[in-house]
Amino acid sequence: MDFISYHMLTTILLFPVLAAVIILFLPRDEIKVIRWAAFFASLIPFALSVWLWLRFDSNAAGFQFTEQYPWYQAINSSFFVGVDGLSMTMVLLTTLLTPLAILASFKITDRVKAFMMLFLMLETGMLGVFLSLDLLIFFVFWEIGLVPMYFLINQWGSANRNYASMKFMIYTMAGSLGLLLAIQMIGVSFGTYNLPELFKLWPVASELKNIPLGLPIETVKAVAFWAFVIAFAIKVPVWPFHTWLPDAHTEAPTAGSMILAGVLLKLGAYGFLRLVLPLYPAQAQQYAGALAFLAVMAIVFGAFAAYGQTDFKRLVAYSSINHMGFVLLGIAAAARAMGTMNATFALNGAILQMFNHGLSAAGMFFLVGVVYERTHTRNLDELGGLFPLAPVYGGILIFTSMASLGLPGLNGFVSEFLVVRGSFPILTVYTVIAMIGLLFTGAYILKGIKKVLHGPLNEHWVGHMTEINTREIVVMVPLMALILVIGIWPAWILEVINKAVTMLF
Amino acid sequence: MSTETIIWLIPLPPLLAFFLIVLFTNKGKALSHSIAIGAAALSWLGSMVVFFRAVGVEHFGKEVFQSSINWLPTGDTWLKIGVLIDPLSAITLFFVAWTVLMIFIYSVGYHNYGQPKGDHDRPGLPPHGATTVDEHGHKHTVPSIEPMYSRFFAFIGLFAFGMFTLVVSDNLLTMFVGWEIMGLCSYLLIGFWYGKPSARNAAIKAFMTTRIGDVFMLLGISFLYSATGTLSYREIFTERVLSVLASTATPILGLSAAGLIGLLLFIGTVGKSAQWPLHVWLPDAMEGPTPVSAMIHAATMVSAGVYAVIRMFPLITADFTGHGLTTTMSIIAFIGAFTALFAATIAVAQNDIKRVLAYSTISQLGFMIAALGIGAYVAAIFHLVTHAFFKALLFLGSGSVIHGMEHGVLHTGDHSIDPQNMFNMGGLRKKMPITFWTFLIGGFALSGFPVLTAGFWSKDEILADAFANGHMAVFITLAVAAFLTAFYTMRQITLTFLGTPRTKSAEHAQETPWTMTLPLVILSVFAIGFGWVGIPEEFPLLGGLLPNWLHEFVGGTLAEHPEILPFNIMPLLTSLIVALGGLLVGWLVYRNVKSVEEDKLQIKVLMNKYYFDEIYDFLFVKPAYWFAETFAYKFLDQTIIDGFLNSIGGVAQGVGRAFRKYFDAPVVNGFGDLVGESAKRIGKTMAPIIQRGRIQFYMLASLAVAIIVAVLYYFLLA
Amino acid sequence: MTPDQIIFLLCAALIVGSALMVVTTKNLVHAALWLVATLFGVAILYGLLQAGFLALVQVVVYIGAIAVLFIFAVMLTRREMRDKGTQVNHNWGISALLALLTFGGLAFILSSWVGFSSTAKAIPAGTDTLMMLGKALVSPDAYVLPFEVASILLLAALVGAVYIATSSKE
Amino acid sequence: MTFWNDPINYIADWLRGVFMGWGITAGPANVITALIGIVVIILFALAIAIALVWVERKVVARFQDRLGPNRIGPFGLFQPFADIVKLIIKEDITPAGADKVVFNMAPVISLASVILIWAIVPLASKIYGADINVGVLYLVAVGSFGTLSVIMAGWASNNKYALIGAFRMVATMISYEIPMVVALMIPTIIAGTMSVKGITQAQSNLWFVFLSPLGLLLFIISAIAELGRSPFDLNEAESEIVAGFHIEYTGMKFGLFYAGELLHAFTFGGFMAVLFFGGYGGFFGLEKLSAFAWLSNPFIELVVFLLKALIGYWVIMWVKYSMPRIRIDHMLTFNWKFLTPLAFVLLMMTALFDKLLAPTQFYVPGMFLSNILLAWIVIEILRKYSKRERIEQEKPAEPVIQAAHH
Amino acid sequence: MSIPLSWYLILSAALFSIGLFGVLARKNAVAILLGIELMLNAVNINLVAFWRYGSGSIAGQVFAIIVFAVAAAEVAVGLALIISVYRRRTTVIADELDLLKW
Repeated sequence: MDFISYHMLTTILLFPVLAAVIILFLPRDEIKVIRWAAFFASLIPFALSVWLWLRFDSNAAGFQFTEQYPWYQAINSSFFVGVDGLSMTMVLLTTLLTPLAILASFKITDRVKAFMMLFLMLETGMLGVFLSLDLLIFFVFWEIGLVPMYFLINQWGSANRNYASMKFMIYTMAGSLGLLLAIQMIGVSFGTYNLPELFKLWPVASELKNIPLGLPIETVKAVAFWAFVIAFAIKVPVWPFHTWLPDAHTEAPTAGSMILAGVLLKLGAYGFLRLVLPLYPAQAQQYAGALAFLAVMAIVFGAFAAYGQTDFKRLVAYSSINHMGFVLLGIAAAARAMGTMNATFALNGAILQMFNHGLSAAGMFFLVGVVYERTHTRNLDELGGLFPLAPVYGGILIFTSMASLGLPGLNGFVSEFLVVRGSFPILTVYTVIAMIGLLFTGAYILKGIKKVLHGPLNEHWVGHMTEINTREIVVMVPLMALILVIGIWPAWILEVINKAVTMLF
Repeated sequence: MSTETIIWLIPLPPLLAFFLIVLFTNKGKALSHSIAIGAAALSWLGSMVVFFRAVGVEHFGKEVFQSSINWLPTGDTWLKIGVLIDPLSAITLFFVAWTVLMIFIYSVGYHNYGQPKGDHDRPGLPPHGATTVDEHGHKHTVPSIEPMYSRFFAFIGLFAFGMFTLVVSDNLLTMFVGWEIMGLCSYLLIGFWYGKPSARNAAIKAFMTTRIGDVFMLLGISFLYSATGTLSYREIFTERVLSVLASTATPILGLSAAGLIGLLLFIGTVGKSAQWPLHVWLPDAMEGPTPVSAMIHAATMVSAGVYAVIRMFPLITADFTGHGLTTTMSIIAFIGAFTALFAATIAVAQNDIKRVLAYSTISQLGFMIAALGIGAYVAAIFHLVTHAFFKALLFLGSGSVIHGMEHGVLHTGDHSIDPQNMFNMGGLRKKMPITFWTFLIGGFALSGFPVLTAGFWSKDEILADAFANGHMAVFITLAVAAFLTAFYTMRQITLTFLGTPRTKSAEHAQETPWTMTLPLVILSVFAIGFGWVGIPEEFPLLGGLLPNWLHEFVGGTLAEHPEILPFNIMPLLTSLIVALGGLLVGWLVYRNVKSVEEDKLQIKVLMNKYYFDEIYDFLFVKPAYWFAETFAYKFLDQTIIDGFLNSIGGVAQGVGRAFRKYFDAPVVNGFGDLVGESAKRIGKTMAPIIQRGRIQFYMLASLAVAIIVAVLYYFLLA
Repeated sequence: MTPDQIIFLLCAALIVGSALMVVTTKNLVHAALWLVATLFGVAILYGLLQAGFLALVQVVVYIGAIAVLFIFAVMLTRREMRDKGTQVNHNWGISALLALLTFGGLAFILSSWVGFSSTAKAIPAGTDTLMMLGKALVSPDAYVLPFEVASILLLAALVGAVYIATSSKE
Repeated sequence: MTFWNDPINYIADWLRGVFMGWGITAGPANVITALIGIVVIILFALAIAIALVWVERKVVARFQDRLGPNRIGPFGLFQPFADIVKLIIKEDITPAGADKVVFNMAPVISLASVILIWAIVPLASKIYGADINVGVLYLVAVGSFGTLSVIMAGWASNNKYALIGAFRMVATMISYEIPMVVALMIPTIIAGTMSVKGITQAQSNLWFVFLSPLGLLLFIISAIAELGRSPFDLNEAESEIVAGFHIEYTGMKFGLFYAGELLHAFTFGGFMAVLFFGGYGGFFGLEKLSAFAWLSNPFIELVVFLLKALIGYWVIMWVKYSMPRIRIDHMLTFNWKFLTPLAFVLLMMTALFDKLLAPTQFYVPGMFLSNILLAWIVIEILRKYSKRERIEQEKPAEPVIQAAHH
Repeated sequence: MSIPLSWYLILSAALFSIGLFGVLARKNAVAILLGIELMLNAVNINLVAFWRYGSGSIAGQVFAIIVFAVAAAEVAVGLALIISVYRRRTTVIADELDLLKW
């Protein structure tokens, strides 16, 4: 135990891979064993991170549970991990969603072993991004997370999966290209990749020791800033870079979409919060308007596009764009007025929104998957009238939809309210426009419910659309519980976030 | 138990009931409705205790019941939420508790508790009736029990929770929470029979229309929060804060911050209380079961809209100097008055018994809004309360009528008869006496039948206020509206109850069970009696018989007590004339109308509600959908952005191909192949000599090499 | 010429002689037997070196195992035993040469090493080498890991052997 | 140091004195003395072997309700000598086509493998050949010579029966060596030494049989298997392969095998005593009392040891003559699927309890009870297993399928 | 101890070379195994000798033991291979097993 408690983060981080390796040696045909093994294996990091959460001291400034090991000394890059309030929430989210996603994919019978292994590796990749305090490590994990997702979509996806996976891959790669360059530039200029140090050095650096091409510092910073921003913007995704998302989400297997929407999108937003804001306060402030514009575009067009869908899953996918838009809006607002009360509001809202969207989007995708498994169609016009066939499912669907609609009393509202509250005084006009998006959020959510559940009993699905089963309910229960709890009593999580925000920015 | 604790507890029982029914008891019908009603009764008890304790306190407006807790950490401060009972919320609590409880009880009967299961009823559709065989072997078709009985009680439980939350909360945020939860419930309940396309469309319409308002309200809240740093009423409605708000200017319409916030919040109300131009959802909402219409769309939720404005009254009037309405106020007043008249005119031409009431609701709410617009605070509250009672009464009455008619329809088996169409009724007076008398009371209260009914006093006070402060436009508009109100009310009563049955179904209509009639009776008591608590002092004869308790009590909410109006005969006469006149005309016209054809008021434009639905559909809904599907998705995403990307991909591929064709294939591969080929050839020649597959030979060779190397190494080193 | 040296020379002779027989004798079974003799001689050497434990292990492992080897030899090599032809392949000459070279090289290199003709000091009384060995084998800061690995190796070899030997059935 | 309390050294010194008297230097003198000692021990062992011939035949007769040898000498005591004479005067045949050298070497090695054991048998606290610190291992090591001799004999006699017998014998010995070694490890763990003398002394207060009855059981079973005696006497199953590996041997060569077997059995009896019954000592601490000091006299101890050994030997005989022969595959299955796992479990358990309880007063009861518990569990498992077997046997259609997936 | 280390070393060298010859020159696969055994023993002699003549460390014996283990494993697997080869090709002559030929 002592070892564990001293190497908590590395344990959480590497346990999934370990488990994957173990699973590698399980017989291929023992599907049940593999499933359960994967499930329990993914439960352990969750248990650990809960333990971590309880041990986490939200009042202490800086990073906690840090561990640093030499990794690539030639360029002063070390394996440096640690958590603060920001990453803590994300870690909790990740480790919570992974077991649920694995449980959700018990229906999969095709190459279960590979599937589960990829999944566990994916978890490590994501956790690594959240935990790492070293730019190079950050990038490494950033890319690691990519590969399993690609295969998950490409191998277990539905009809159009090749296109989708390729799009996803190329898009993100394109983004991370700039990211890598920018990181290298910083590394070269400062001779370290250690984030806490860079936080101190980089923003105030008036001149660089060895500037590439002898550019003026401002240009360098601006370039690096945009490189970061585009990389993360693609991942979030922000409006003009978003088109990979509907395809990827739609084609990915249910569990894949859950993780994709639940965690992977957060990587981008996390990048903004962890790297862009602390490293480029000046540039961020300068270009906050642009960011806000993109965010609003994401919100509005996301909502509209979602409303225009006839494919249930695509609808939910677009809803993700819409919701993540609010995150970016909050970030932009904060960037514009760093350090003010309003900025704190906005950032609280943004981070909480990340967490909430993780819950509700994962839930929505899972529910879509439930219908799809039974009816083998996602076409809203073919569905409908399922409520009498599956009342419990209907109830759950409405509940989750309302959460993502931002109904007060459920989690979505709290974060959206905070974001709006925070950004209204700073970026009034954008916020007001964003309200259109909020309005149409309602529109597409209700459309979804109407087209799936409501309407006269649909004889065609009698016998196909069976009631949601216990396993699936088990998947939903934790999500719903959290949704409700955060909606009614957000203080427990928001306090950590708030402390982190006030100390970080 | 301390009053604060009780206040905290008031909203909880219905919520508990909701979860209990949804999670556990949704199979047991009796259990479910007992839980729900029990919960409602508990809340009612709590509310009564709180109300009477409040009444007991001297100068209650000054020291109120309130307590609050930290909810959201915001930077280094906290956003507090809590409960507050001041005179306004106390009296609101009073009527809410009563109506809610009554309607809960009423629902039991309305959903045919105790009746057999339907022959081919489906969840999601209204019950179609069940065939039973009596002891003589005769087949009877009787109403069948609602398939989703428990679910209904769960929903109204949740609704009650929302309403109570809204009333007891001491800040805008939790008020908004309750507000939205009610919105959800109204959505769920309007769409209760989701099987009917009309119902599900109505549900979405209701939700979306109100949401338009809500979005603005959210903006208003954020604005207020960022401007004042708090959302609690008591902290906002202080001289300092209000003056600050009133003095800060905003770019929009030259409004002050207070005015703008007030306006934004008011738009929320416009949505919720179905004021013009967002009124379109309320009539369609009648698709829901009648208790729902009664509770949500007459007594409580729509009133909540008005309640919100009354709440915000100090803010709205922050920069109101006493003479000359502020922009905000005049907008409010205009919308209110216009809605009142506008809705009344439509109501005149409706044949569906519930739609008439729906429009009358809209118009009555307009009265209140208008009253607020002109600063008639107490009058607004007064009308709010009385209206809640008699409109609930009317709706329940209509529900009872419909129920009776349905019985008739089932009995005759002639399903072409629409049990809600007033022209299929007539002469129900004898068939269902209790319903008749209670409905009569409600109707008279609505039309402001002088002296006796509550409606008279409240409406009269509004008119008096408008007159006294010289808002003639408002005064006249409202007067006309009042006349129309009386007229269509009488039209309704006449067509429904008086005369002779026009259809077989009407002949076989039947009085409803006690669970439905009892609430009618109780509510009718309030419909009459509640007026007497607010009789102005200077009123001739009656004035002073009873102290104007209402004015005293409610007035206390405001910082300085609104002054008592000097008595004036004009408005009194007006209201007498319009009320009695309207009733008389209505009776004369419809006394012996046999069928729709003979109704002269079947004017197309009125029947089609001035084509508002069509206009909106054309102006907003269709474009929005087009924008969403065609522009935002198909054009922008799929054509522009993806097109751009794919073109990049294409270019990249082209470059790649060219590169392969002209460089890789000839040069690189050529060289590679050369190497490979030569190696292969050498191998071919050497293989038979060396590679004979004899392991020992290999070992031998390697050993030999090793030795040679060793020797060389040794001697080179030495 | 102490008794030790006599014994040493005797079993050196035994070892080398029987080893030569092992690689030269035609009859495979005899070869195995000669191997036993060789190993026995080696065991005696261990005894001389005061490594009694090893000596016994040598006997157990090898002579026990050789018995099995024996059986295989018998079972598999009937045909080779029938034809009394040569038992060495045709490039045995080179092999012999190389073997000699190896020996010469080893001897040469060894002889040029300083500690070549060092003599052993008596083991101090009261030191229980067996105990030391046992502790060394299982103490974490000594050789527990190689020891465990070796055991794994044995297990693997066992499983592998069984698998290979039975795979061609059914 | 008198003859009575330390006979061996007494004589050795005397001898050395004599040789010195003849003018031989110290070194060679020692060597010669040692050689004489060896010869003495060998002769002693052989003498015992001769005695055993009589004992065996007598006891068997009693088992089989006969009188047994009773003509020559009192109670037929001189029967063995008659046998020897008979064996010597028989013709000494070496079959054609046999590998002469190997053929003749086999019986010698066979007997040698047994006599070598006697180098470490602690006849008494002061009477023993050598006390090497790996005695137990030595037992095993020398045992493998036996294996060797058998296979040599079997192969060299150029006779298929012989070869088959040899194969069987080797299979038995190799496989039963494992539980054997484990069974030997148990006293080693408890006593903390591999020297047989040390183990004997460790039991001066309490015999190990009370600490590990199961260990004793294991040892007996595997010992019998090593001996290749009934019920494990597949190697010389008269009914199938006439006489197994020594089918071709006549006269004294056969005699050597025979003597070897008898002596081996007796030796194992002796080791049974040494490892589990306190060897020459183990008077439960009586000898510490001055009144019983005489118990620790070498000659008393010698007698005690021989008696215990005889009892062990008798047990082995008892088993041999009351059990039928079992099939070879059953035998191997029994070893690999039952005995070996059990042995390892027992070994781990013993080691564990030894570590945990060693100093405490729960040590003895703990060990004993754990053994009993294990035994009980094993019996339960066996019962379940055999029940299932029986049910499957009773099912008519089953066997085919059984065969299918076996 | 009056025996110089050199004796042991030379002896083991000789044994090693002999084994090497066996490995290289013997036809029969089993015989090759025998040769390997010889070489391993030569190694072991060295190890033990060095232990005895070296300073206190027990490593020599430990290595020797590990070599035993390796030898046992090697014999087991080797024989198993020979068996299966014999099953398929009914020969254990190394030179006849030349499937690796070009």
